[in-house]
Amino acid sequence: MTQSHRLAAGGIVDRSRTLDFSFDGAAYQGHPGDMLASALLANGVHLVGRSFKYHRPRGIVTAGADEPNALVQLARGARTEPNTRATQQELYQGLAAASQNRWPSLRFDVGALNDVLSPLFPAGFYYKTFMWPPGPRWWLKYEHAIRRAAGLGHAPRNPDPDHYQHRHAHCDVLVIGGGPAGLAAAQSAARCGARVILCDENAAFGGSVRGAADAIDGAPPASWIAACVDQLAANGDVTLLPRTTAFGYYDQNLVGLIERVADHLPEPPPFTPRQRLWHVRAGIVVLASGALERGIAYAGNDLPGTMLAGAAQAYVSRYGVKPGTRAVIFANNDSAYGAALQLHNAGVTVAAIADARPQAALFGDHPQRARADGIPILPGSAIVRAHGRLRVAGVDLVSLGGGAARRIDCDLVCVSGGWNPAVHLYSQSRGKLRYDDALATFLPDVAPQAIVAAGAANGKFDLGAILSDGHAAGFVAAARAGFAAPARHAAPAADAVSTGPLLPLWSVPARRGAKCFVDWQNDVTVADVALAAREGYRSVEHLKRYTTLGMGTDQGKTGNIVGLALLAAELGVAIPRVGTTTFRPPYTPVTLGTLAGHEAGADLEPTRHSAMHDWHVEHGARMLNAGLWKRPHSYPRPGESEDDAANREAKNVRNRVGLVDVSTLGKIELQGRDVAEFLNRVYINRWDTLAVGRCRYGVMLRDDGMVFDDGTTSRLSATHYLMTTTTLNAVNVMQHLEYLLQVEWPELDVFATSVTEQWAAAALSGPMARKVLATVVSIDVSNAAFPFLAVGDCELAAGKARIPARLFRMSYSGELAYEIHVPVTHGRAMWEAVMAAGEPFGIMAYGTEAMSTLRIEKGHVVVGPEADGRTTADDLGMGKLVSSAKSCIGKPLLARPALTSPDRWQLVGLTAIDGMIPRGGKLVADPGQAAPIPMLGHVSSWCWSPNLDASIGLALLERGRARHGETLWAVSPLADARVRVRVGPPCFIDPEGERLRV
Amino acid sequence: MRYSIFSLARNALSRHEHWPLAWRSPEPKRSYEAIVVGGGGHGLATAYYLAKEHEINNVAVLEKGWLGGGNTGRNTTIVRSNYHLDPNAHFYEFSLKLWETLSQELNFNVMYSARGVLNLVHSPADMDAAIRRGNAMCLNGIDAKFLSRDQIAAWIPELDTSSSARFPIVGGLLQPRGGTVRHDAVAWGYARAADACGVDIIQNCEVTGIRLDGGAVSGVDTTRGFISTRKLGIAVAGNSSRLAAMAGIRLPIESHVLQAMVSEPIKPVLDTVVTSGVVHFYISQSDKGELVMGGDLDFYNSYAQRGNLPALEHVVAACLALFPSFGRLRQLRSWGGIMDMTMDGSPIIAKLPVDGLTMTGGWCYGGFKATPASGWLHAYTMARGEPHRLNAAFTLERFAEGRMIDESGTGPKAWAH
Amino acid sequence: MSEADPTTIGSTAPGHYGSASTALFLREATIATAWNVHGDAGSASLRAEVQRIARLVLPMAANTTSKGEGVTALWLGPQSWLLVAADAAALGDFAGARDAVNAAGGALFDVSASRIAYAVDGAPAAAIMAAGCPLDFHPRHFGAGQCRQSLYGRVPALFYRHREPPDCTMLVARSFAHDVWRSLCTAAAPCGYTVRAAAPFG
Amino acid sequence: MLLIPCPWCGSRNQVEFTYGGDATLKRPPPDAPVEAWYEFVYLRDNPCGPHDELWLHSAGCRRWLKVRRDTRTHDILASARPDQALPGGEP
Repeated sequence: MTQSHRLAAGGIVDRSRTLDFSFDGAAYQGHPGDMLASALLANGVHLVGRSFKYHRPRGIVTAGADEPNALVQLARGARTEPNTRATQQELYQGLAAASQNRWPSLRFDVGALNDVLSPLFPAGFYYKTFMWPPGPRWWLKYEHAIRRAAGLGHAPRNPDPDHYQHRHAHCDVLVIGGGPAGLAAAQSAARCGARVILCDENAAFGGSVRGAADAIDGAPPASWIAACVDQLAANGDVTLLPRTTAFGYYDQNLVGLIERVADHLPEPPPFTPRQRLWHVRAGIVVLASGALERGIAYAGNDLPGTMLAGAAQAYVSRYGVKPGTRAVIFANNDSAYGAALQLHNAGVTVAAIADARPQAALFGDHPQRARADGIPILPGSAIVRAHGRLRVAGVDLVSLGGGAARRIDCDLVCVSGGWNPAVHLYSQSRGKLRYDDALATFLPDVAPQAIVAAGAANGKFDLGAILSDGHAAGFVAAARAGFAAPARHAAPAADAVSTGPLLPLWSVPARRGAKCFVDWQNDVTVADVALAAREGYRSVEHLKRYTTLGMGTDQGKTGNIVGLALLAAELGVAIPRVGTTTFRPPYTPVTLGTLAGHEAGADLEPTRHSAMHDWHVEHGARMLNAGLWKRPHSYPRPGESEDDAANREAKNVRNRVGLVDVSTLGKIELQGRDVAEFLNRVYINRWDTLAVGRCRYGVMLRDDGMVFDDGTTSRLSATHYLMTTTTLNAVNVMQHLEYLLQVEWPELDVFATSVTEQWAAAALSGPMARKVLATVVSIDVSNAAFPFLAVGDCELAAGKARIPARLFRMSYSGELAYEIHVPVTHGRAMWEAVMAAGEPFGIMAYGTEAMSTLRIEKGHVVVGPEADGRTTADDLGMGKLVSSAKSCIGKPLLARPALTSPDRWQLVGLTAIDGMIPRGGKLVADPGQAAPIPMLGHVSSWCWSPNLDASIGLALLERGRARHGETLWAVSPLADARVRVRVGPPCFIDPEGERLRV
Repeated sequence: MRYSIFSLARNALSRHEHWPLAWRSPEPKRSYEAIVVGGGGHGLATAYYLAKEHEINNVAVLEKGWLGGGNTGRNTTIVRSNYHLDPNAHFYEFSLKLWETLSQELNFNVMYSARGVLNLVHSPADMDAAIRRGNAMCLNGIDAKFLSRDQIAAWIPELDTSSSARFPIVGGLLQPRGGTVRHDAVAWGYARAADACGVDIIQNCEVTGIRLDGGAVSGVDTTRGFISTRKLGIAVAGNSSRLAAMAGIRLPIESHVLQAMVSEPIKPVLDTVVTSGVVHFYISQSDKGELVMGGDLDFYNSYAQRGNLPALEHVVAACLALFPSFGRLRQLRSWGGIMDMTMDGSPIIAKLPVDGLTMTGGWCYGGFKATPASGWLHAYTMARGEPHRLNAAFTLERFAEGRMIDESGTGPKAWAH
Repeated sequence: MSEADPTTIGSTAPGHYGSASTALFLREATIATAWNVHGDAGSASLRAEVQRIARLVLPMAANTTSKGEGVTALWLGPQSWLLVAADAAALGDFAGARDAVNAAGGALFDVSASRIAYAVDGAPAAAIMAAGCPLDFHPRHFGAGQCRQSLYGRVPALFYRHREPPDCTMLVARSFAHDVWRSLCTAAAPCGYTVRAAAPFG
Repeated sequence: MLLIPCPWCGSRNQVEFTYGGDATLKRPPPDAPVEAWYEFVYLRDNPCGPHDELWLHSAGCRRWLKVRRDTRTHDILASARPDQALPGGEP
């Protein structure tokens, strides 16, 4: 394939190498340095997509991030991605792209019927129809069709094979944009000794002057750029980030950057992330993000072959591509003359420059040069209409003073309505904008954060002015970051160019019904803006939302200000009165994978493993999440179900002995003279009576009186205590204690530290527990020597090793039980030693499911199902624990009337009379009523008790303690289950607690 | 002019040059029978129902900016009534019933799309809670279904339903009638309908003070002068504390920022609403094709309507944990809204301790779906001077009495709900 | 030899992983004893007691460390320090030391097994740290002898530079060790890294 | 992304901190009337503007601190130890 529109010379593409690529299945060639868009243009391809609403044929309009039309689906297997801007996608060997939003083909798209029917589809038409017949079913049917017509590309269907990274960075000066202003700023800031990060969204620095004809310091821009980049790269305190877009400006000068590490390659090299998100904390930001050109609305201004003038210029100068053969330029300012000259020099016939301005305004250097080159200039004229079907074929020009239209044939229309500084990040930083009448655009004004704008982003459009503005901004930024300027250094210089004024022109009046587009991607027309104003959608935000102006993937970079100006004209007010919509991150769309970074998929949250984790896995445990921890649910044997395993394990604890990993419980050590007083204040029960070597169960409340957490606290020495918390609340309880000690009661002499990570812990439970333990520990564990609630240090024999251990006689299962704590590094050795010692006694490891069964049989409440944040200690049957001798956190508000009502839901035990208590069941008196059926309570926990051979549960029940003996229904409409249950006390086994005291 | 396919076709013939204003922009009168502060969905609905249900037509809605510019235009458009506790369940179900007929009621297509709301369940404990809630819904006469992991995998193949997921999906609670509503249309539809009933909607009119006379409301000072009234309703969620403070009232509310975002538009890939409490995430696909998603608060008091990266990154990470194929899609826009976070996570729709003053607010994350019922009940309370059965529990006094409606059980930490 | 199989990224076995460069080294730094001292920094008796036990002067300035014979003291907070020794003999009996510190008005907690330490060295070390940690690792801001607590990913971590940058040691809670090591290795893989055998802390 | 000046550790990224809410609340004595507790536990000034609030440097020195932050802009105006007054006293 020949590149029919490639120029023989010029630009930064490497003509010595060719790259093969395809678009909609057709094979083409381009060169390294090409964007997909430039390569398509080099092959004479203009038609690249269909618009969102009317499915109108569309071509490449811009040469950068502002592209509204040239969105393609990149097809590379699982690496396919929709809506990629062809203007920013670097060409690589084998790139395969497809057009979007068309069927069956780009040239013949059935959806274009919408364009024919467009009179029925003005802005917001959907709010006025699709309401008949009544009922939600019908809208779902309409919506189904609407949704299929909308959208652009297709989402990948397979998991993203690439990975993404985050990186934190700190600098004194962050320079956003590596064009002439940004390079000059980075250079001067670095010269002051500042740590500088310079980022640019392109693969190479230099911005608009890459390949340009101007001279900097008397040399071609390319050599100045190269020298500047080399100098910066050699400075160890400068980080250069090409292919990196600053997308968001957050508080305290945190700027988010996206580095496209590998998007210019078919796939990332091994181990290389596809993209990297930088969190840059900058002392000060120099915003040198350049400016974006805007269009002018006229009939047919969306035909392929229509381009912004600056983009046409860029394709010639940067990529060596001729975007057409016969061009008409339509402009209201001098910048388009640069494009005209460059096209002219590249051999494109410039048939006419229609300039809206009068002759008197055309005194600038570039218009004069164009005139001298013999390019026809038509002052005071405009394009009123473009002709063509899939490509522009000609335009009708009129004199703005009136008169007949005159047709000129062309295959390229270059439009310039003026330039808008890319103030998006300035605005995101909360910087204020001001409207500049001369440039007819918004410029940076004042900013509360440390940011300065430079170059075109600051409203400077002359190269010399851009360079000196950037140069000065770099020094200012370094100085504000605390770096003094070295000896004076001159700014890079460029020849001054004289420029005529801009004449604001937003649209050209068209015949009725002709479509003049303001927003190309979302098909918003001048008439739509007028309709919104007519119907009262007059706030700029209403305009945006009613017409969808600026809500496409380009976020209105080319059209928004045109829409604002047209709204202002409709309302008869000045443009600044209308204001702008809020600029929000991201500046350009950001890949979700990059935002998530490493913390995606299985790494969404870190995973915590106990010291015995590998043992559990090796022994067939099914692991479940408990907060961030993994815990064994049960240890099913081959052929055994999880439920059967849990029942076997639970039964074994009651009959013989079992061992469970309880390392995940929160553990907090407390030391100091006032620990007992502190415990008195945080727990409902009393602590000043706890002896050394003893532990006690305690319940904590929140300030509102509801149960917060429970656990045991042990007194290890006169001044040293160990508190345990639930697994899920470990972090919250620690923060709560630190808050009380540091903020509320700093006078208390208490020091607290979390030791959850220090100790591996296992609970040994069952009638044989003592016999097992006695074989491995160094101390006497008889009932007399080590009674219920005793605590003591000992050594535990693990093979030949002696492990320091701490022993607690406490029970959750209701059986004779001990907790063994050893330093985490000895956790697995301890576990294996106890399992080995227990083998003759029939020991089995048990998981959280058996643990739950055992505690339900005992009526022990759990934070979550029973202590659900709405229950008081009294609701849970622990009212007696609340000491009357002292106050504690949460006690004062327990006096509120609704918390002392006899109608409260209280903890009870349930036994199924027939069938199984349903999971998540609700308690009702009569399940046969019509909805809504009053609910008396709900099943909080339930299990099959292998020890009672019964389906039992715990429940919260209105006036529950007064209902013991009553029969109610436990119902689960979801499972279509209803079971009669008998209400009783919550403890089913050994209510006197004799088994745990033997 | 009544909206229909016929009026649309008729206007097409005249190039849509004869559509009337959807609402007037009147100058404020000196006095109104009732004033509603806040021109969002809740305020406009209040005014509409005052006129429609209670024949109080001499009403003004005062909006400091542009109508629908607060949380009405900043949410993720989800509607549902899948609540566990009775007051919330009955209230939100009433709201859902109003949503079902709202397009016809207002003659404005609000696009109530009953595409289902699926709450994913990630653990046995999570499943207990979800089934308990689903059972409560059924007993309250609200539609609910429990789906197994396999059913979910077949329905939404993009979801990672494998057991190797960080938080494996083990099932889900579905409310089929839940779904989405086009958010802006709600404000505009109520505004147009209220305007048609004679309500004055006054934009760019900020209330700067509330005047009291002998313990009763006598009017409001605004940026456009004093306006007198005896019935003042506050519907400014996000800013409820500021308005209440003008009447000397402190509320059990903190303002927090909640971010939301959309992806670039893509062809249909997700035709229901998927949420997960465990990874703090919710997502749906709009009619334009954008994936609309959100998650947790930024967790500090804020009136700034913009958030920071950590919360946003976590939302996206949660998205990709559930939908690993979405990694190559791009975020198009993100924004923040200001939530009234109450101390029990449930709203306040009630008389305040000043005669003639009422509020609807304290919506936490859930204000959008409440819009019709909030307006209906707020109007009832304003008109009758007493609450309706459906908002009797949502008082300000419930905290002092100990009658919190704490769905999540997280207690008096506003940002935890 | 460059290990190309990404599934081995995260292995703790000595060897080279990831891309070909060898400029980066990871290893575990073993800890025998770690005690957390709490107390009033202004208390002369506490300082004296710690000096007796650990033979060093507690660092009073934020983010700094001090060294004694075989013991390093890291500042954790205005009332909290971590004494770390690679050799168990360097600090001796815990209960006696705790009682002595308690008597001096402070507190002493044995956290010897709580944290695992990973040493990262080589030119890209700061970039590897910056992949997970929001701290500024520039030598001007974080020099030798300094320590800071922050996060690696979502995991709380204590960073310590006992030698000149780029060397940095990171201490994390043991339950997260597996996860953090894998995160470190993933961040290091693009530039390639060598896992070395564990060596004593300090 | 907030940069919070910890009075001990220096300025640190917000991800190291945990929010603790209004710092101006005064815990009533245990025997205070239930109304005082109601106000303490439930009612908030919730200012739109400077807000004195508590943060825990949870991934740093584990100290609670006071921060004065403007809730309109997120500008951080001052920070202090819990036992110190923020400059200018109560907002």
